[in-house]
Amino acid sequence: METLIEVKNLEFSYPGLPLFKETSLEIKKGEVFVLLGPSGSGKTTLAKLLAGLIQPKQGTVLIEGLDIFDPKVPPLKRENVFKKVGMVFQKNALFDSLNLLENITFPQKERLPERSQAERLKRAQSLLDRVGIGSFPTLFPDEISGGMQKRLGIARALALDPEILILDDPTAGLDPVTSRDIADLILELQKEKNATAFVITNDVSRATQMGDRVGLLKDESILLIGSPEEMKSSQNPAVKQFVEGLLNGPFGDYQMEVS
Amino acid sequence: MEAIRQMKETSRLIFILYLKMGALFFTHIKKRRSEILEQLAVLGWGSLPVVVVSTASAGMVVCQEMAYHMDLVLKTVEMVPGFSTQFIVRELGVAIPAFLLTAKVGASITAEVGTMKVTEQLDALKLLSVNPVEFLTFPRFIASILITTILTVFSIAITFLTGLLAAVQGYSFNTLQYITASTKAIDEIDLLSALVKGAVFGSVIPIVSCVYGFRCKEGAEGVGRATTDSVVTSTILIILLDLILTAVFASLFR
Amino acid sequence: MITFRDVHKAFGEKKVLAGLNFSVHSEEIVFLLGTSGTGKSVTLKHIVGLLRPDSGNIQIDNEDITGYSEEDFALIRKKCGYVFQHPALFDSLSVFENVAFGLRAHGELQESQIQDKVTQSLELVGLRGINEKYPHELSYGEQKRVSIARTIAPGPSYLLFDEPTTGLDPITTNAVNTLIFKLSRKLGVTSIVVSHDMGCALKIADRIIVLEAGRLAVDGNVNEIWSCSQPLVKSFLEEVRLSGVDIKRFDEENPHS
Amino acid sequence: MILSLKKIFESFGSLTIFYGQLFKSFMKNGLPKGTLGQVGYLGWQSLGVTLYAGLFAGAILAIQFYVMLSDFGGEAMIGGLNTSANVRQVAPLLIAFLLSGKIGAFTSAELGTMKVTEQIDAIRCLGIDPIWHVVLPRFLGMVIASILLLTFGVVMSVLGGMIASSLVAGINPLQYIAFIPRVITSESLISGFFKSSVFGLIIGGVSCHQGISTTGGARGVGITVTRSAVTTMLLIVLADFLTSQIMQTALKLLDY
Repeated sequence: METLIEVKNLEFSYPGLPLFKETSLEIKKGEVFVLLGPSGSGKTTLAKLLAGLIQPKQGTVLIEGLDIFDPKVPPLKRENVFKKVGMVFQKNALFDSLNLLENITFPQKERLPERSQAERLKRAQSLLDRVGIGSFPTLFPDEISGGMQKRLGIARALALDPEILILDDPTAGLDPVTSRDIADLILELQKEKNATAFVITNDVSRATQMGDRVGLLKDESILLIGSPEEMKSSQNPAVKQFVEGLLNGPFGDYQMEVS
Repeated sequence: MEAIRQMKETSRLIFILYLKMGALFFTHIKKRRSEILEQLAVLGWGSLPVVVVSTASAGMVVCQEMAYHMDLVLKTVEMVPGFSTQFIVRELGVAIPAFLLTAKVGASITAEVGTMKVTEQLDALKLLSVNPVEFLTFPRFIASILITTILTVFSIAITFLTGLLAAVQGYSFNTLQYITASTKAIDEIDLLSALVKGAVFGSVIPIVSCVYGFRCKEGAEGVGRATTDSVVTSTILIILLDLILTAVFASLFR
Repeated sequence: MITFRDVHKAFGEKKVLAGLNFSVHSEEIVFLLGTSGTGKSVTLKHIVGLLRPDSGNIQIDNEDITGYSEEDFALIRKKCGYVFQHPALFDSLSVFENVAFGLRAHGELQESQIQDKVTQSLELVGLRGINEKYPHELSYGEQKRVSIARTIAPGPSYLLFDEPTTGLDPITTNAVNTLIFKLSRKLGVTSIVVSHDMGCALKIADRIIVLEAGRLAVDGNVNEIWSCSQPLVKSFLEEVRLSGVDIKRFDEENPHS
Repeated sequence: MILSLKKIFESFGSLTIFYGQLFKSFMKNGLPKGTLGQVGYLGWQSLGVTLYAGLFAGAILAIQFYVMLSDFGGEAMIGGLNTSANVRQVAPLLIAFLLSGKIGAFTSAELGTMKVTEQIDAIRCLGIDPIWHVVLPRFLGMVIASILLLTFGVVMSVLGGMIASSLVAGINPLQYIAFIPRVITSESLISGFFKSSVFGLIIGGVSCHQGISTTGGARGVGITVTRSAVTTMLLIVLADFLTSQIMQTALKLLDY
């Protein structure tokens, strides 16, 4: 299978907080790669680096072979690559002044000006129906529940028929039953479109459910684990500590004496 | 030291945004027409009642105060119409709406943009290759200039009328006599100064508000802090510009 | 003992509690489980009077608190410590002052007594030597522990936890869960934990109450839950299976604590 | 239209009730501990901008007066007129606008953040009355700090007028000062102080009330701060009008 996203020797830090050092990763076309990691380890930052929203200090990110941070690449070429990237944000990032339908027509209006408004509306309604919130298209994002907001975020990410999905903690804060439904929906859609997905989470159950391949963010780089089954049987102390929630291990000592 | 560094950074960003607005004016005014119209409606319609109510009462107060002082110093209120109108056109009719708009328009822009920042909506825009400066700042910039100028004219008219009312009621002026004295007291340059001041103040508000909105820090605390700082900075800048413009018009044209 | 009898609560059109009945006995650790929007947190807020029921009644230690005024609730709130989902620390106060806040405000204690109590509470949650730090200098896990210390400092006999592990990674989840268990046993308090993490519940709960649509759906001990066939419970258990972790009871792991 | 009028009446009603609540809490429990700290904190952080605003207000007004009076050779009167107009009207109004952002909106944001991050609920859960412990010190702090700052600002406006009139109009500072006592009456001072107190009460009350009624996350706090600043400024302009009428009537009755 061909490599779709390639991260090479990435280095990034916030003042006083090094996040990545010589981090490399390859994601193949059509696979679902799940990245696990404790909070504050830089998962969201990595997602935003892949989406070209922030600049790395060093290293390259290639999407379909194009170096997205190369200043010599003409902006139009870069924009065309990002047309193929859909992102679901941790905090949903829904446009709160637009209703459900407009949230999905907006990206089309900006990126596909040649498409007629009627077509955009048709597409938006069918996407809303597809994710199961099509019956109230004129409500606003803050009038629907957290689970529905997630669904809207997914529908918006699909508005431009992306080939790559970046999902930043798509089930954060949701209860397990809703989480599982959302994850199932994402998998279904990903299979339908034969898209490639990069999923970030700290929920081991979601990694098991969704991942073709699982990685763990540890020591400023990505520890590749393999399939979910390999994750569960892994003897690597860091993997073991994270998956089982052990209070001692490479991630530090969480043990406390109640004295 | 930190405060000075912050101030430098803020003024740098304000300057850059002004330059960008200038460039966008020539390239994007057509493309963003629908956003500009929308902002005109949102910002203008929302601010109208506040400006009307406040300038109406300010007009009366200014007339009464002028009368008090004329009576005190000159022992006559004969000069009240001319002086009141001069003061209204040159200063009050412009300053009162500008200050109210720093709160009404400025704070709401910062709150909106800041919320978009902390809820990652700005990232979502960037991923769609939509430039937030072009999409958010530019329409608000154009709309705010237009609105502030229009509201300035409005507020001068209202202040003048309520001042007239107070003078006729309280100091038994004849309406016609008041209007004649007023028109004699002001000239085109006064009106020009009012419009220029209005437009300048109107341009400051969205620029400062967006600078603070874009730099907003995480969470509810960040949005609250950014909004407060933006109102204060706009107010300070407007006072400074008011002094400069007042001095310029006073020395250039007299 | 806390008892809810036929409690109803609606926000506008939306009915959240629709005739809720349950009781919690002293020195128990009880988990309230359910999906979002079924009124778990709302239930917890009724106990300390942050919300008032539309109908029905609530008893704490055989006292009917349903008609209590805001002032009457001051006493109830001293007895029931509430740990919020997010730490809700006072940003402008140091760790020490955060924990001392509740003790100082009542003005009943000497400064030296306050010192002792604060130090004791911080040690109970495993924090030492961070008295002078400010909330923004702490990790999320530490903030959470400070907020627990602030809650236990006045010496409550009930601890109410609102979604203590939602959104946390597995290691921090386990650490917080462990802390809830050890504290409850050590202090001999009654703990009510609102959560949707069945794994945590199975590890430390004495009893698990599952809410569905604002009513009690299932009420049982851990063994009863394992063998329960109610659809929602099964769905929650499936989640535990997916996580692939063996559930070991804490009391068996640490028989002496 | 009718709906929004109803809303205005409702929020005015709840603001009045809020003032009542604060008063009751004060009468019952006395002065809260943190009050002085708040006066110092708010006063100190706003001192710079207040002095600046006062200085500039005085200068702007002096130039305006100069332009008006120079037409018929009345420059000598600038000092007195400028000072009087500033004390009675312009400086308090302008500085109150600035303070409604600087300390009013600031406190709204602070209380609003405490509300949406559940800190206020946490205080209630510790069995502590948030009105007396958290809101009242901020309210009193704002009222006292505003009055003090307004007084400083007014003094600065006199100075600003003096500097501007000497630079722009070439008026000797001594001549400027000499005319002041002829125009400033005790009535003006009382009027200015009365105004400042009313402005302080508005800034304190509105911002605390808005802050404590915040709902809904970061967006909610943004809305609160905007509302607080707009409401404060609007009420200040209206109060300016009303206090002017009240002072006039009162002084007429007292036969000044």
